[in-house]
Amino acid sequence: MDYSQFLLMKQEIALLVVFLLVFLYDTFAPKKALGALSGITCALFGIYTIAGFCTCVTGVSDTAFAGMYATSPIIAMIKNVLNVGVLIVLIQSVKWVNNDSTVVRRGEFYELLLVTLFGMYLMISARHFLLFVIGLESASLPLAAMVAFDKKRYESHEASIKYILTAVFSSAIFMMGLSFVYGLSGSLYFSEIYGAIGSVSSPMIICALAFVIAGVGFKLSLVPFHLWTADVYQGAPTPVTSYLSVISKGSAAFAFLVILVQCFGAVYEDAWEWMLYALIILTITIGNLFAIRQRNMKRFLAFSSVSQAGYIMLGIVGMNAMGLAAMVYYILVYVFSNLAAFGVIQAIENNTGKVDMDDYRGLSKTNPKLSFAMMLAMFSLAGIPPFAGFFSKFFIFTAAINQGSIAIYVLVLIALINTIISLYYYLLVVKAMYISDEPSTIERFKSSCTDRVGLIITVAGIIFLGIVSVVYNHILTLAERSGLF
Amino acid sequence: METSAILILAIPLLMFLFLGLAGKYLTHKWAGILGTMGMGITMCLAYTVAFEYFFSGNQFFIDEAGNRLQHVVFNHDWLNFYDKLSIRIGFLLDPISAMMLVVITTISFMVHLYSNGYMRDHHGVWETGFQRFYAFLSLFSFSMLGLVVATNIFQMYIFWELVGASSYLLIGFYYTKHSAVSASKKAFIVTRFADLGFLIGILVLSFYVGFYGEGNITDAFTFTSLTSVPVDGIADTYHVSEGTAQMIRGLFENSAAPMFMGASVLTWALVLIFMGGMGKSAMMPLHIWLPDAMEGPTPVSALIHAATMVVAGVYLVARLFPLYLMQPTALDIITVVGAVTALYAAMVACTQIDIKRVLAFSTISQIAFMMVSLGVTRIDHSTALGHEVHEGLGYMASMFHLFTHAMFKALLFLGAGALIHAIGSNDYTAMHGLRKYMPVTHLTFLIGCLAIAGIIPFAGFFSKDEILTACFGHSTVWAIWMAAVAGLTAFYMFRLYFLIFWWKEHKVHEGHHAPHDQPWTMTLPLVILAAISIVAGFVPFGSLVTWNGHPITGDGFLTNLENLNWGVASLSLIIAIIGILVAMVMYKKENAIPERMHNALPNLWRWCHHRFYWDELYQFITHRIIFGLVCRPIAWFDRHIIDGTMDAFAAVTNKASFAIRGFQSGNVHMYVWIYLIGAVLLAAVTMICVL
Amino acid sequence: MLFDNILIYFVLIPLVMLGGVALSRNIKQIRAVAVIGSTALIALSVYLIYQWLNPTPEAAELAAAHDGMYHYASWKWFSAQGLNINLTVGVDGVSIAMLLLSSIILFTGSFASWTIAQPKAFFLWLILLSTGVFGFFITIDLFTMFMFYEVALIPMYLLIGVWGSGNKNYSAMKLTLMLMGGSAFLMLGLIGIYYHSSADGQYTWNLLEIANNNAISTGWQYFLFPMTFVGFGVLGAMFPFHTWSPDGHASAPTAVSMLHAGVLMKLGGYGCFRVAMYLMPQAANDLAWIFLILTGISVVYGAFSACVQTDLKYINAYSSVSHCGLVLFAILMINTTAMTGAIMQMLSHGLMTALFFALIGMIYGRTHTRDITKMGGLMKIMPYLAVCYVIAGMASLGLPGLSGFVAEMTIFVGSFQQGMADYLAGGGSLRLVFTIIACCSIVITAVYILRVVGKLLFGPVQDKHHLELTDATWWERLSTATLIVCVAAIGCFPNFFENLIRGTFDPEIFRAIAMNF
Amino acid sequence: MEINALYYLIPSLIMFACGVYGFITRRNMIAMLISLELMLNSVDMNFVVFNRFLFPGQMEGMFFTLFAIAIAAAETALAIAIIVNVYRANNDIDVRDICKMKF
Repeated sequence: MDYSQFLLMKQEIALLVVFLLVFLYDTFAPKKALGALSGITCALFGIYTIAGFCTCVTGVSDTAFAGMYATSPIIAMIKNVLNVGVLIVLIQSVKWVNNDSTVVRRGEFYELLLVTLFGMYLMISARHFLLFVIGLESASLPLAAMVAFDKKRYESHEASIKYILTAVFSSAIFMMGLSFVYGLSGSLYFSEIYGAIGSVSSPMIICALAFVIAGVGFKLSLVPFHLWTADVYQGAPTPVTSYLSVISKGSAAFAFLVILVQCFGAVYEDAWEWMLYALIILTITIGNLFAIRQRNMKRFLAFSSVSQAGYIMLGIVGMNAMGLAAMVYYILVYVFSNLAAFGVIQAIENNTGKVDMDDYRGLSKTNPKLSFAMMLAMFSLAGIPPFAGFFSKFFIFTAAINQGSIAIYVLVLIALINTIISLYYYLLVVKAMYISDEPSTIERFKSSCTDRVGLIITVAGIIFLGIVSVVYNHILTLAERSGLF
Repeated sequence: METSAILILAIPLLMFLFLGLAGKYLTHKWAGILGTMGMGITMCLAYTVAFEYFFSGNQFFIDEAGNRLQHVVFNHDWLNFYDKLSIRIGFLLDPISAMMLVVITTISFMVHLYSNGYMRDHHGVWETGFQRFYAFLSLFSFSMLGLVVATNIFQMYIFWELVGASSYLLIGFYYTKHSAVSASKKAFIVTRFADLGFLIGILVLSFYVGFYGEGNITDAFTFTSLTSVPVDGIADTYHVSEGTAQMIRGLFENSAAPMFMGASVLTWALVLIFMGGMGKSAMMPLHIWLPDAMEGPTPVSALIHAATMVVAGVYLVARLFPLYLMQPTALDIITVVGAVTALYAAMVACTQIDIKRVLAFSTISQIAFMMVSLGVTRIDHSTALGHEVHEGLGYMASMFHLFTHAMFKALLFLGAGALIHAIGSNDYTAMHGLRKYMPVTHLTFLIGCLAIAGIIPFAGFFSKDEILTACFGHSTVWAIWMAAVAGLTAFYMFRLYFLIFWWKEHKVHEGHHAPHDQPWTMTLPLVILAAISIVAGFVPFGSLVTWNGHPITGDGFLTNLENLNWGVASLSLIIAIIGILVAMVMYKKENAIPERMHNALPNLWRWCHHRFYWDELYQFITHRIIFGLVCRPIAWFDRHIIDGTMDAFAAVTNKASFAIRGFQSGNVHMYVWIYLIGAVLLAAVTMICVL
Repeated sequence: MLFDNILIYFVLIPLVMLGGVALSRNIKQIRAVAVIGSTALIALSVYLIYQWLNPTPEAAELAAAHDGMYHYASWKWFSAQGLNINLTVGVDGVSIAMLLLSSIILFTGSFASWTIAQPKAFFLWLILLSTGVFGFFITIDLFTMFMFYEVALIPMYLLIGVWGSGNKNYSAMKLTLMLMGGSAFLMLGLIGIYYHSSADGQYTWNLLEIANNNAISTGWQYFLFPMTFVGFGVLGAMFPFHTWSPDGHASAPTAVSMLHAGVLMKLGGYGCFRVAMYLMPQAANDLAWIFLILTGISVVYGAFSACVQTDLKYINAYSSVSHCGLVLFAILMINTTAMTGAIMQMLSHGLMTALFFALIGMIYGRTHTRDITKMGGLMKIMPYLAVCYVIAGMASLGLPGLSGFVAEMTIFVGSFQQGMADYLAGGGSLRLVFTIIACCSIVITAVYILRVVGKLLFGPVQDKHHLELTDATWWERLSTATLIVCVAAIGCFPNFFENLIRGTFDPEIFRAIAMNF
Repeated sequence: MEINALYYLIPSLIMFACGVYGFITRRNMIAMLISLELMLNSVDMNFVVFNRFLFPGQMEGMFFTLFAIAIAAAETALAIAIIVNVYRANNDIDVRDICKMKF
């Protein structure tokens, strides 16, 4: 066989190299040198991320291993986006991972994290369901371990058991769907499935489709497959929560698009268009309705991320490059905004152990910088100009309406009305920090330098990603050349 | 000419700005002097202009046939609505505006002079806000002058509003008094309501003139063209473009406009415009503000609410008279309103106690005279008691009465002011028998009363006589009616006179110094005005002020006497004298007749005394109906229904969020159930929909 | 090149001001920055007017090439094949008038908030808000317009929430959510317009191109016009979407009320005219009746409910509802005169209401109550403020010589012409009837204005403690005097402004009117 | 008699149903894991049967099954580990007792 095709997998290979280096250092480095582990990991991964950006501009689009694996500039791009997110997560997690309870296991944390990332790569690049399932599982199983990382906190265990049980259940359902697909088409290659099922839908196809959507929707936490989200986000250690909320969601969203377009694109009108509409409306609305009441910041962001997933899905309905670009851009912006929020939450949690919205009252008096970052994050998530969130929301709506039917106008209108609800609960945080007059329960503290670096990166992203149009334009050009549609 | 015209408007305005802004840096004395001097100069300018207009014989003002012409001194665009229609601010000189210039400036100057004395108490302490007072007086004079020289109806409306505002400010001069504040508010709002009619009338008029007129509407909309003489057989003496004249004529005569509720829309327009006049001139049922307006300082009442502003309504009708002439229905309405108001006001005046109220109601009644006499004017040959009536006599009579009435009513008010200033009360029960103490005031007041009662040879006699003649010329019924009102006028004025100066001896209370005549600043105006109201009757109005500039009498000094219609004159004289005699019998000496009188007809007396409960009616309408049944419900609706709906959205969202929280039960079984049901439903529903 | 275009400085100067405020150390420097910046903005807009009145040949040429938009310029922002978003700027008479208004109000507003608490944050948000406002008025590109529109909205939340008074949390949240709800509809409308902006698939956000392509089919206009009109109408306080305004104004700090009522509410009217009516004349013509009814209602409705309020700010909020209703009402007449009047009304109402709110803020700062039943006889205590209040009131009830009269007269004449024309052409009497109903508002306005003046300024002093209160300070005098001078200027020399504005409405660029005449 | 695919598919479906039923009804987490195994195995059976009967020419289904078995094993191992953790935390493994976080 032609080994040159491994070159197409250079990102995966590079990631594996990083993983191995971290693993080896963690295993064989002398005790006193281990303190540098976090720094080394961040540095290695940072180098890798930057390198990835350098290469993906001239990225090729080709398939490897008899078409099981595909890569293209836009795929390289989404992987890079994930890398950026992971890098920020790594930086933000340094303080937490080095505290007494977890310091001995920090190596495992990094390794598990990198492995899950590798799984996500496979999910994104897979063009064959076997590869996809392997990616899916290796992206979700280690996460269960990471969720359970806080031995001391009971919530951590509860979250992880809930996560593992529901995850395995959903993957069982998913594979059931796959077996139907296989029975119908006799192949697990996306392209061959596309050809085999043709453009007329049958109960079997719809059943298979529903199960597949349920399986991926679980990762994306689309309503009604989202119920694990809140508990797991709340229970998991905050860095893991932020990782779950942005990275795995982002990768799943992209993979979802690929599956829907590549295998089931032909049965768009008479199978999954309406499923998708229903899911989007449900997701956005239910997510918002739950988010209104939340007092625990992590749980609150969990539900907000549920509704955000709904907005991300809007990028799919167009089934065109514009939608793809809007989606990738949305994910990018979402990574920055959400990680900014989580960065503030972590900083506060690490220093005071408080994660309740009521504890944030009057924060602007004691910690103006943190509350400013938090406010920007909230505004960006709510889609307020001139922050990046506004642009991503506007673009994704525009891309969705590009599809042109009356139904899509109604759908977007509902989504837009939901933005008001979301604005309400995002403003609740701002209100708690800026407007309420009670003296703050959080005294002034100095956040660690890694936290600050992370926040600076994310805030810079929030401010500049939108106004600097190069980013979107670049993504769009890549999406045009993606060859997915 | 043009410069003096501009100055006539500019000086009062500048005086207002100066006194208003810099007033508090001036001493009271100098503020007064400045204001008075300013007004004096304006008066001189106005006299020169009027004199030039009437007597110079310049071909701008009078043509070789001896007809007086309308002359636009200047006319500048102020606001372009669109290319065809714009508001212009200008200076129109014609008989009535020239006459009004004289009236306004004279009275205004008198009042300025008078106020120097009136606005301080016996110890010479100035009223607070003395400068403000003069500023407002100047503002008023400016607005009133601007109103009378208006070249088009828009300009008239603008200054109409300004006049109302300055009247508001002056009535509310004593702004710490509740009564004054509410009176000023009432005055403004009632007139504003009338102006609504005026505005709509203007809108209709402007639309039609524009709709049927070709070319620039603005030209067609100046008074010169609007009032271009419509009636055939009489030369169009105003020299406007024949086309425009024809257009307007055609528009109004064979009313091309659609009908609305039985009358041509143009009739409606004219009636609505007259409604504006009713508001300013306090015709029934919009008269209620004028009596309350007496809360203002007395000089103000003399200037605004007796002589000048209140006749603006009459002036407005006279201004547009040729249009009204083409819509007899409108004229009839004016007649009826005027006649009813005249009688009503006279009856009420007989029973008032506050001397300023009496004067106020007599003002209403007198203005009603003018209205009636405009209303009965027709261009046809008619006779009164066998004698020939000149064409358009009523118009002339009305203007004549406006002139004379301004003089003697101002005189009466200033006299009343002198009394009030001396006594410190508006109430004649506090006065009685003042003739010894205040001889000058007494004499001048008497002259005023004689004038208004219409005793030859005082001013009122001639004008009122002309009016009655005109009435006879139109319809005997109205003539008798108005004659009766004239009798009432004589009666109530002399009732007032006797009650103030006779009835019983004035007793000076301990500690009070005896009342006495005023400083020259106050007596001088009285004397001058008295003199005017003696001689004003001999002004040959017939040759100066007529509806189409075409003189109807000679211009000799005795021409009014010569042209008297002795039948009518004697009738009115007799009635007047009867009225005076009755008053004398009842009120000269203290006696019980009045008592018996209103025991005899208690209801009539009570109704008159309470002004037929008009105020109560208005109170009910505004507070109970407008506020109670409109405003409050709307406010409630806004707070509870509209706002409630908005809040309801939020509440519903919150409720929903609580209602569905059960799904997030934290129980894995539940989660899996929902997951499964979701997946199955997704499949099932899609199958049902698609297949 | 970006900086060659003068209009960009309307956004740059506020941004520089933001930087300056952020860097300044004490309140003195902050004030200095605010005053200098806003003065610069006024100077800039005056210069624009000058250029507009006597343009250089090439400027006129450029304008002629772009439907009379002066200083037209367009810079590519987001990639052409996908979204084709440009930053396109250009001004005509209306925008220039609005720019002048905004800069004046920013100027006076910064004086009115001379001694505000936490000045740094306050001015940061205030200037950010005005950045949005200026940006909105200079751009003629749907996307950037919308962006600046929302930039102008959000700071309200914090400005009211932090510096407000009374039930501020509720009001701030309500105001923000309602306005954002409006902009949700608006966003859908704008995107819809984008996708029907041209027949050949080369979609564009550029107002002028959309107008010239004239490709929006009538059916889509019927759907998109209400979306955009309501979206902007919410900010224009159109009945029944006005209820954010009373609470919002009542809770907002002085300068914010000034800017909000004076400028922000104008964004609504301006947007209705510039986007909804200009791009979808057909629908504007056919659907006008619905909104005529709504706006006609809000004219009298606002006035009536102002009659019985006792809180000064509520009174002015409702009167704003009435006056802004008149603006939208006149715009819907689709008649040059009426629309000119509408813009005049925007100017006049902006200045007048700013004056009102400034005065109310100053009075409140002294008496610590806004309840007119608890105050009285202020004319004796603080004559300057009282006189200013009377002048503002007179302007608001349309006294000739002040701005209100000019605007209302123009509106009434224009709409009556239109109404009668419709009626005689058999087009139904709706316009006519509602014009007359709107005319009635001049009486009601007089009622509530005089009620306030009588209760608040005249009469005996209610509260003995008020007797030792002081009159206006120099900065208060400056800010109010500026506004009064502007009000009087418009009232005395209306032709200048009318000509400035009417230049916009020649049928070529305003096809809706062309359709009506 | 001729044994066709249905004879295998129906039992596997029943197995799947049993798995789902067990997963939803049993409170003991170990039991739940067992039912999960049932579900996964039925999936495997499906693949094998489809491969064997419908597309005998190729091995895709078989391979998938192998991988699926491996994955199932991994899942079980991980799940058991976590269950042990939970058991340490609150001395039982009743799934209904682990709902501290809700709403």
